[in-house]
Amino acid sequence: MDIQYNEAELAFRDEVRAFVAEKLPKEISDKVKSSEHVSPEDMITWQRALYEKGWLAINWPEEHGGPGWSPIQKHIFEEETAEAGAPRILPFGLNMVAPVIIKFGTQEQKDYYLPRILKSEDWWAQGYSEPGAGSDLASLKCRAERDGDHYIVNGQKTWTTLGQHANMIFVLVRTDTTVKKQEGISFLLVDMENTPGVTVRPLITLDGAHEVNEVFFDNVKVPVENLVGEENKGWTCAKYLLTFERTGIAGVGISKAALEHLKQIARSEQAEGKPLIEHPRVAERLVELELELMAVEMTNLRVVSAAEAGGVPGAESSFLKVMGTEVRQKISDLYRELAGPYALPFPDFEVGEDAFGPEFSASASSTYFNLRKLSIFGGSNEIQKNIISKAILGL
Amino acid sequence: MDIQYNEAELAFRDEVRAFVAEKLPKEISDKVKSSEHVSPEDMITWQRALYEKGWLAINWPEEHGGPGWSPIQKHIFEEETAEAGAPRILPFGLNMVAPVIIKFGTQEQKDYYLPRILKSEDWWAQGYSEPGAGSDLASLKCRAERDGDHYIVNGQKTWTTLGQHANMIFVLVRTDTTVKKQEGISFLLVDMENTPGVTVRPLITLDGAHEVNEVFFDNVKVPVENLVGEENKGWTCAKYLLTFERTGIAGVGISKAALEHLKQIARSEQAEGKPLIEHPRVAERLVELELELMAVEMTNLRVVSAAEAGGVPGAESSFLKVMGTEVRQKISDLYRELAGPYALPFPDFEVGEDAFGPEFSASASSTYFNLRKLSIFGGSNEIQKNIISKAILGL
Amino acid sequence: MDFSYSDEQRMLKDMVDRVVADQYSFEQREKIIKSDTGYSPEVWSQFAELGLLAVPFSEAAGGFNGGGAELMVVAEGFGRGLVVEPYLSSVVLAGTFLDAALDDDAKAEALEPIIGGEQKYALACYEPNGRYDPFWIETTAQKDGDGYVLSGKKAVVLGGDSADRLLVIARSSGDNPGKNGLSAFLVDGNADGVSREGYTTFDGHRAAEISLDNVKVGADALVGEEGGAAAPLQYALDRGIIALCAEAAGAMEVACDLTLDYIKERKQFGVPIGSFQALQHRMVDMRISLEKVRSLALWAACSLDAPDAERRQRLAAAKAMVSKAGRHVAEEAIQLFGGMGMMDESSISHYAKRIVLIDHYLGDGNYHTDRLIDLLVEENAAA
Amino acid sequence: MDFSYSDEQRMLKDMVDRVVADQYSFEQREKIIKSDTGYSPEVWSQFAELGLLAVPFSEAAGGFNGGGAELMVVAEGFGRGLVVEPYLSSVVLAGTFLDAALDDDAKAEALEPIIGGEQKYALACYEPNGRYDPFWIETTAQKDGDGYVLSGKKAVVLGGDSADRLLVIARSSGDNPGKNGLSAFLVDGNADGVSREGYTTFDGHRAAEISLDNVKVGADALVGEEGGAAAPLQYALDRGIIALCAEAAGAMEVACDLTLDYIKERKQFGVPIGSFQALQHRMVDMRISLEKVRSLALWAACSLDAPDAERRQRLAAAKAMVSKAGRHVAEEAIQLFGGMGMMDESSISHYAKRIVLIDHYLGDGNYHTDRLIDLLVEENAAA
Repeated sequence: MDIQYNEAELAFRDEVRAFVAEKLPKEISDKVKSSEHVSPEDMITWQRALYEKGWLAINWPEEHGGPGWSPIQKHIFEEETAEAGAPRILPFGLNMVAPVIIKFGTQEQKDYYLPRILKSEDWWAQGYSEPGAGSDLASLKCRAERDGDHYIVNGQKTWTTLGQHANMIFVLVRTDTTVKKQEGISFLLVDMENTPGVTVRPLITLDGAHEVNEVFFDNVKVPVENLVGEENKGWTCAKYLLTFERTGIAGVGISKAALEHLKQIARSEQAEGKPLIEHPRVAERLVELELELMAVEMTNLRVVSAAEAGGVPGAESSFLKVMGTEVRQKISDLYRELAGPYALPFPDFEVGEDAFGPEFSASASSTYFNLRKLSIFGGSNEIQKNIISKAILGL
Repeated sequence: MDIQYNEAELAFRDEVRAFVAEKLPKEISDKVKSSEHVSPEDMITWQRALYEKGWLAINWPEEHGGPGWSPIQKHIFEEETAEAGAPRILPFGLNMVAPVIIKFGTQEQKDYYLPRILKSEDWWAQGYSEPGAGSDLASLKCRAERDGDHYIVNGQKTWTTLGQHANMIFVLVRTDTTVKKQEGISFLLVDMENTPGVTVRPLITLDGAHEVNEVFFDNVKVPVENLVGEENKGWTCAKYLLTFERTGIAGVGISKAALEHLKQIARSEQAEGKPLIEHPRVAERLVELELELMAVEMTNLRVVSAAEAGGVPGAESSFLKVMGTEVRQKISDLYRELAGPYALPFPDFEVGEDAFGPEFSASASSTYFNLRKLSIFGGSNEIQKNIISKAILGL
Repeated sequence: MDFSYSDEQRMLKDMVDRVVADQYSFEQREKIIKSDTGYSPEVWSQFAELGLLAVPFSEAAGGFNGGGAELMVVAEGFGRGLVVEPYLSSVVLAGTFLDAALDDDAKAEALEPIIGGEQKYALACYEPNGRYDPFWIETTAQKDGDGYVLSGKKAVVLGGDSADRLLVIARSSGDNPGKNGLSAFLVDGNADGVSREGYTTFDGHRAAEISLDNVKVGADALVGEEGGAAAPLQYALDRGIIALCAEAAGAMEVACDLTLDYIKERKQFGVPIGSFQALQHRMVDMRISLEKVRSLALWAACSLDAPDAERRQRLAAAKAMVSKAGRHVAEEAIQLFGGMGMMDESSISHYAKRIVLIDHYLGDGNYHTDRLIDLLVEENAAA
Repeated sequence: MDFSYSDEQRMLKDMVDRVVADQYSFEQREKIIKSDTGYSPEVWSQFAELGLLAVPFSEAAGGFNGGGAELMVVAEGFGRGLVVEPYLSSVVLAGTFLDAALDDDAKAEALEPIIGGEQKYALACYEPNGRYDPFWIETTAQKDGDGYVLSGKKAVVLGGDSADRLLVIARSSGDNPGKNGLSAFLVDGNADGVSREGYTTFDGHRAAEISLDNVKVGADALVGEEGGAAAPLQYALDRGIIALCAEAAGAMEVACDLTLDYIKERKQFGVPIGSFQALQHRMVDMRISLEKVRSLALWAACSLDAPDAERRQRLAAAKAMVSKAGRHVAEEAIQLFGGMGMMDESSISHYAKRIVLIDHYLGDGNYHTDRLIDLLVEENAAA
C-alpha cells in the first residue's frame, strides 16, 4: 500500500504543472479562482491549447485522439488543472456526445464529428431534460416522426447549459409512443445553426446569470443520418452517456482552489480591527472545510486507485458526487459570510462588474446561489443517494 | 398579544416556587440536577408531598382530585418543578392508566384505583410494547382468552419502564385473532404482585442502568372485572392514552436545568489553565444550545397559549417532542464533551458511585447514552415526523 | 399570557395583507425592482395613507405608538410579500432614531415628512471597515463655526440611493470603535460633498455607497445631543432587527408553503415527490426551522422594554436563529424545487435570496452569536 | 500510488481477522470485560505468538518494522471485533515510546518483555488538571543521589490497573505546561509509593488513576535522556492516534453493516424498515461518514514520515473526523435500531459506545480542531 504518487506519477504531475504554467493565461485563471465570469472565448482558448498538446480528449481511446492515460493520470491532470484555475472543459461534446458516437456511431459520424470536437469547431449542447421530467429522464415527450429521409422533431428541452453558444445539440427524442417509456427513444444530432425551427430561449438563474436555456423544436427536419445507433434504441446511448466514467466528479481541485481563495480573503479582510482569520469562528470554519475536503480528496484517490487496479467505479462515483458537491457548497457558504455586508450588492454583469466593497465580495452571493445547482443538476444528490441505496447497500 | 405572564399567573408561579422551596428536599433536587440516580423512594417522597397539596394529578378532572388548572398553570407547574430539580412524576398511573379508567372504567374501578394512584399506593407499569412490534403497536401478540370469570393471559411485554418496582400493570392484549389487528385488542389491569405467572426480567441498557424490563405472562389468570372498557375495544383506550394531553412533552424545564448545570461545569472546570467557559468553542456551544432551547421554550408557550384559548394541541405536540428531545440530547452531548478524559470511567452503580476525576463527570457518558432513548421511546422522532407530515402538512 | 392578536393588531395585519396582495404580485414586484427608483412611489403613498408609516412611532411623534408586536405584524406581512419599499431604512431605522433622539416638540416636526411619506430618510451608519459594528465610526464631525464639517465613507446604506435626507452618524469625539462621541446629523441627500453610488441588492432592495467629502452642515443639522447618538442608534437598530426577523419569519412561511405545494403537485416516476418519505421528513425539518424563527422573532419583538441583558439576549438570539434556520429553509426550498428553484422566474428563488441575505443586514449570525457570548461572559463574571 | 494491500499486509489482516473471529465473539468479549483482569491472558499470549505485539516496532527493537499502514491493519481488525486487550497501552503507547527513546542496543532488551507478552506496560502521561494536553505535566522528578523521586498524579492511565510497569512522564525541569524538561521513567507497577485505582471504562477497557507519592527510582529507571521525553512521547502519541482512528474505522464499518442488516430484516407495518426512503438516505449518510473516517485514517497512517506540518495536519484531521463522523454513525446506528440499540445485550450498543468514547482518548475533536487551527495560524504567519 502506498498512497504517495510513484516517480512516474510525480513526473507526470510535474509535466502537467509545467504545461499549465506555460499555457494557461493568468487573466483566465484569475477569473476562475475568484469565481468571476469566464467567457466562451476563454474556454475555447484553453481547449485549443490542450488540443495542440494532445491532452484535450482525456477519456477517448487513443485511436481517436485520446492520450491513453491511466485513471491516476486523468485524476492528476484534472485536479492539477482545476487547482491552477483552468476553466472547465465543456463536457457536452468531449465527454458526452463523443463517447456515444465512438461507441454507437457510424464511421461517417466518427470521421465527421470527432475531429470537429477535438478542434473546438463545434460547440455542443445537451438535449436531455424536459420541463416536468427532472430526474425521471425516460418520461421525455419530445417527438420525432420519420418522414422520408428526415425526422420531424417537435418538442422542448430545458436546462441546456450554455446552449446560447452552441451550434450542435444532441437530443433524446421519442420515436415510438406505443411502447414502454424506455423503449421508444432515439438519439439524434441536430445542427442548431442551419436547421430552421430551433429556438433557444435563455433561462436566467437566481444569481442573474444566463447559463442555461430552453430549446424549442418546431417541425425541425433532421436528416436520418443524424441518428446515432438504432432507432428506438436511444435509451442505451443515454444510459451509456450518463454512466460514462467521470473521475473528476468530486471536483476536489476546484474546491481546493476555492478554499485557498477563502484563506486569502480571511487573511486580508478585517473585522473588529483584526484579520478575519484571527477570529476563532472563522478559523474553525476554515479548518472544518479543510478537513471535509481532505476526506473527499482521499476518498476520490481511493476510488481512482481502485479503477487503476481494474475495478470499475460504478456507484462509488455517487458517493463522490454527494461528498464533493456538499463540501463545495459549504465553501461557497463561508465565502458569502466572509463578504459581510458586501454580500448585498448585486453585481450587474451587463454593465461590467461593479465591485462595491472589497473586490472579492462581488461574486460571493452569486457563487453561493449559483452553486446550489451542484446538488440538483447532474443527477440530484437525492437520486445519487437512491443509487447508493440500491446498488451498494442493497436496500 | 402579551407573551408575559399576567398577575394571576405570576402569583401562581410564586406559589409553586414557594411550595417547591419548602417541600422538595435538597438532597433529591441535587441528584436530579446532576443527573445522578434517583431512587423510587425519592420519587414517592415527592409524589406524596404533591398529593398532600392536591397538586399531584394535574391532568385529572377536579371531581377525581385534579386541581382544575388551566393549560398555562399546568405548564408553569411542570416547568417550575422541573427547573427546580424535582423528580419526574411517574406517568404510568397518573397520566396513563388513570385517564383511561376515568374515561372508560366502571364506577368500581374508579372508586378503587384512583385513590390508590393518588396516594402512591400502587406503582403502575405499562404493558404496551412487545418485542418486534416497535412503533407498530397494533401488531401486538400477547393473548388473553376468556375462561369463565377470568382471562388467561399468555405472552410478553417489553420496554416496561421501572417495572421492577411495580405492583400493577396495564396491558394491551389480543382477545380476538380473527379480525383486523386493531379490532381484537382489549385493555386489562393486572396485579403483578398477587397473580401467579407474571415474571419481570430486567433489561440492562447500554449505560448499565436497569430502567426497563421485559414482563412475561404465563397462564396468568386475570379477573374479568379488570377489563377496562369493552372487550375488543381496547384500541380505543390505547389511542386515547397515547394522545392524552401532555403539555410537558418538550421538557423545557429539564433541559434548562441541564444547561444551567453545564454552565456551572464550564465555569469550574479548567483546560489549558483557564475555565472551559473562556474557550471560544465551549462558549459558542453553550450559547447555541441556549438559542435552541429558547426557541423550544417559546414554541411550547405558543402551543400552551393556543390550548388555553381553546385550541386542542394535536400534532403540534409532535413538533414539541422532536424539538425538545433534540435539544436535550445535544445538551447531553456537550455534557459528555466537557467531562473530557473523565467521560471514560464507567461508574458502577452497584457499589456506589465512584467518581473518578471531577464529581460531575461520573454521569456524563451515562447521561449521554441513556438519553438516546428520548428520540426512540414515546413514539420515535421518525414517527412524530410521519405524524406531522400527514396531519399538518397533508403529505 | 395570551399570544393571540388584539383587535387592533388583527386589523393592522389585514390591512398589510391586503395592500401586499393588491400591489405585490410577482410581476408587480419585478417591475418595481427594475424601475429607476427601485420602489413604488404609489405604494409608498398608500402606506402613508393607511398609516403604516406611523406604526413604530410614539404618540408624541405623531405615531401609532406601536410596540414590537405591531412592528412585527407589519414586517411579517412585508416578508410574506417580499416588499422592497424602503420601510426598514426610512421608517424603522432613520425614523425611530429621530423618535428616540429628539424631545417631544421636535420629534413631531421631524417625523412629519416620514410619516406623511413626503420624504424618505436613510440611516448612514455602517462603514466600509466596520463590517457589522455600528459603533465603528471613522467618519468625523468637526466643529466649524456654529456648524460642522462631515467627512468619511458609509457602506451599504439601505435606501441611501434615493433618500431625500441622510441621517449620518459621525464621530465628534471619542475613540474608534466606541459609543462615546458619536453624533447624528441630518444631511440633504444632494448636499455639496455628498456623493452616492446606488445599486440593487441581491434580494431586490436598494442601497448605496456614500462618500462625505467635507460636507458643511449648520448647527441645526445636529440631531439630539452632540456625542449622544449611541443610545438612539441602539434604539433604532433594535427595532431594525425586530423588523428583519419578522420579515424573515414571513418569507420563510411562504417559502415553506410554496415548497409544500410544489412537492404535492410535482410528479416523478408517476407519483408526487411529496410521497417520498425522505422529502417528507425534510419538509418537517423546514417547518421546525420556521417555528424556531417565529418563536424567537416573537420573543424579541415582545422584549423591547425588557431589562437590558434580556433585551439584548432575545434580539441576538432571534437574529442568530434567522441566520441558521433561515439558511436551512432557503437551501432546502431550492433543493426540493430542483431546477425550478434555481430560476429567476420562479418566486421561490426570490424568497430564498431574501431569507439568506437578511443575514447580511444589521449583523449576521456570527456577529449576534458573539453578542450572546458577551452576555455569557458577563453572566460568568457576575456568577 | 496503489491502495491495495501488499501480500504481507494481506496476511497480517487475515491473521488478525482470524484471531478476532475465534476469540472475540460477543459472549467471549463480555466475559473478558467482566473478568478480574479485564483482558484475556490467553488471547494476549496468542497475540505474542502470532507476532502481533511486534508490529509497530523497528527491526532493531526486534519488531516487524511495521509502518502506519501495518498498525492500521491491526487496529482496524481490533476495531471490528471491539478487542479490549491492552494493545494500545502496552504496545502502541509504552512500546513505541521505548522504541523511539532508546538506542538500538537498549531498545531490543527493553522491548523484549512487551513483544513476548510476558509483561504489560502502560504510559502514565496525562494528568488530572491537564485534560488532553500531554505536555501538562505537574508530576515532578527530583534528583535524589543517583536516582530520582517521583511525585504526582496520573489520570485515566490506559491499562494502568494491571500493567507490570509504568512508563511515567515527569517533569525534571522546565515550566508547566511545556515540552522542555520532561523525562520518562520505568517504574514497577507495585513500587512503594505507587497507588492505583483501577476501573472499567465506558467502552469496556481498563484504566486507572495513579498516585505517585515520593516514589524512589534508581538512575536506571530513566528512559532515554533526562529532559528528552517530549520527542519520543510525540512519536508514541502519533502512533496511538493512528491506532485509535483505524480502530474507529473498523468499529464504524461493523456498526454500519449491523445497522444495514437490521433495517433490511426488521419489519414494521408489514415491510422492512429499510424500505423507507428517509432511513435509506440516512443509511447512505452513515456510509459517507464511514468513508470519511476510512480515508482520513488511511491518510494519517501513511503520513507518519511526512514533513512535520503535514504529519500534524493529517493526524489531527483524522482524529477530529473520528469525533464528528464517529458520533454521527453511533447515534444514527442506535436510532435506526430503535429500542434494541439501547440494550446492553445487543452488540450495536457496544460498537456505539466504543466509537463515541474513542473521542475521549488522546485528544478529542475540539482538541484536534485546535491543533488544525494552530497550523492555520502558522501558515498565516508564513504567508
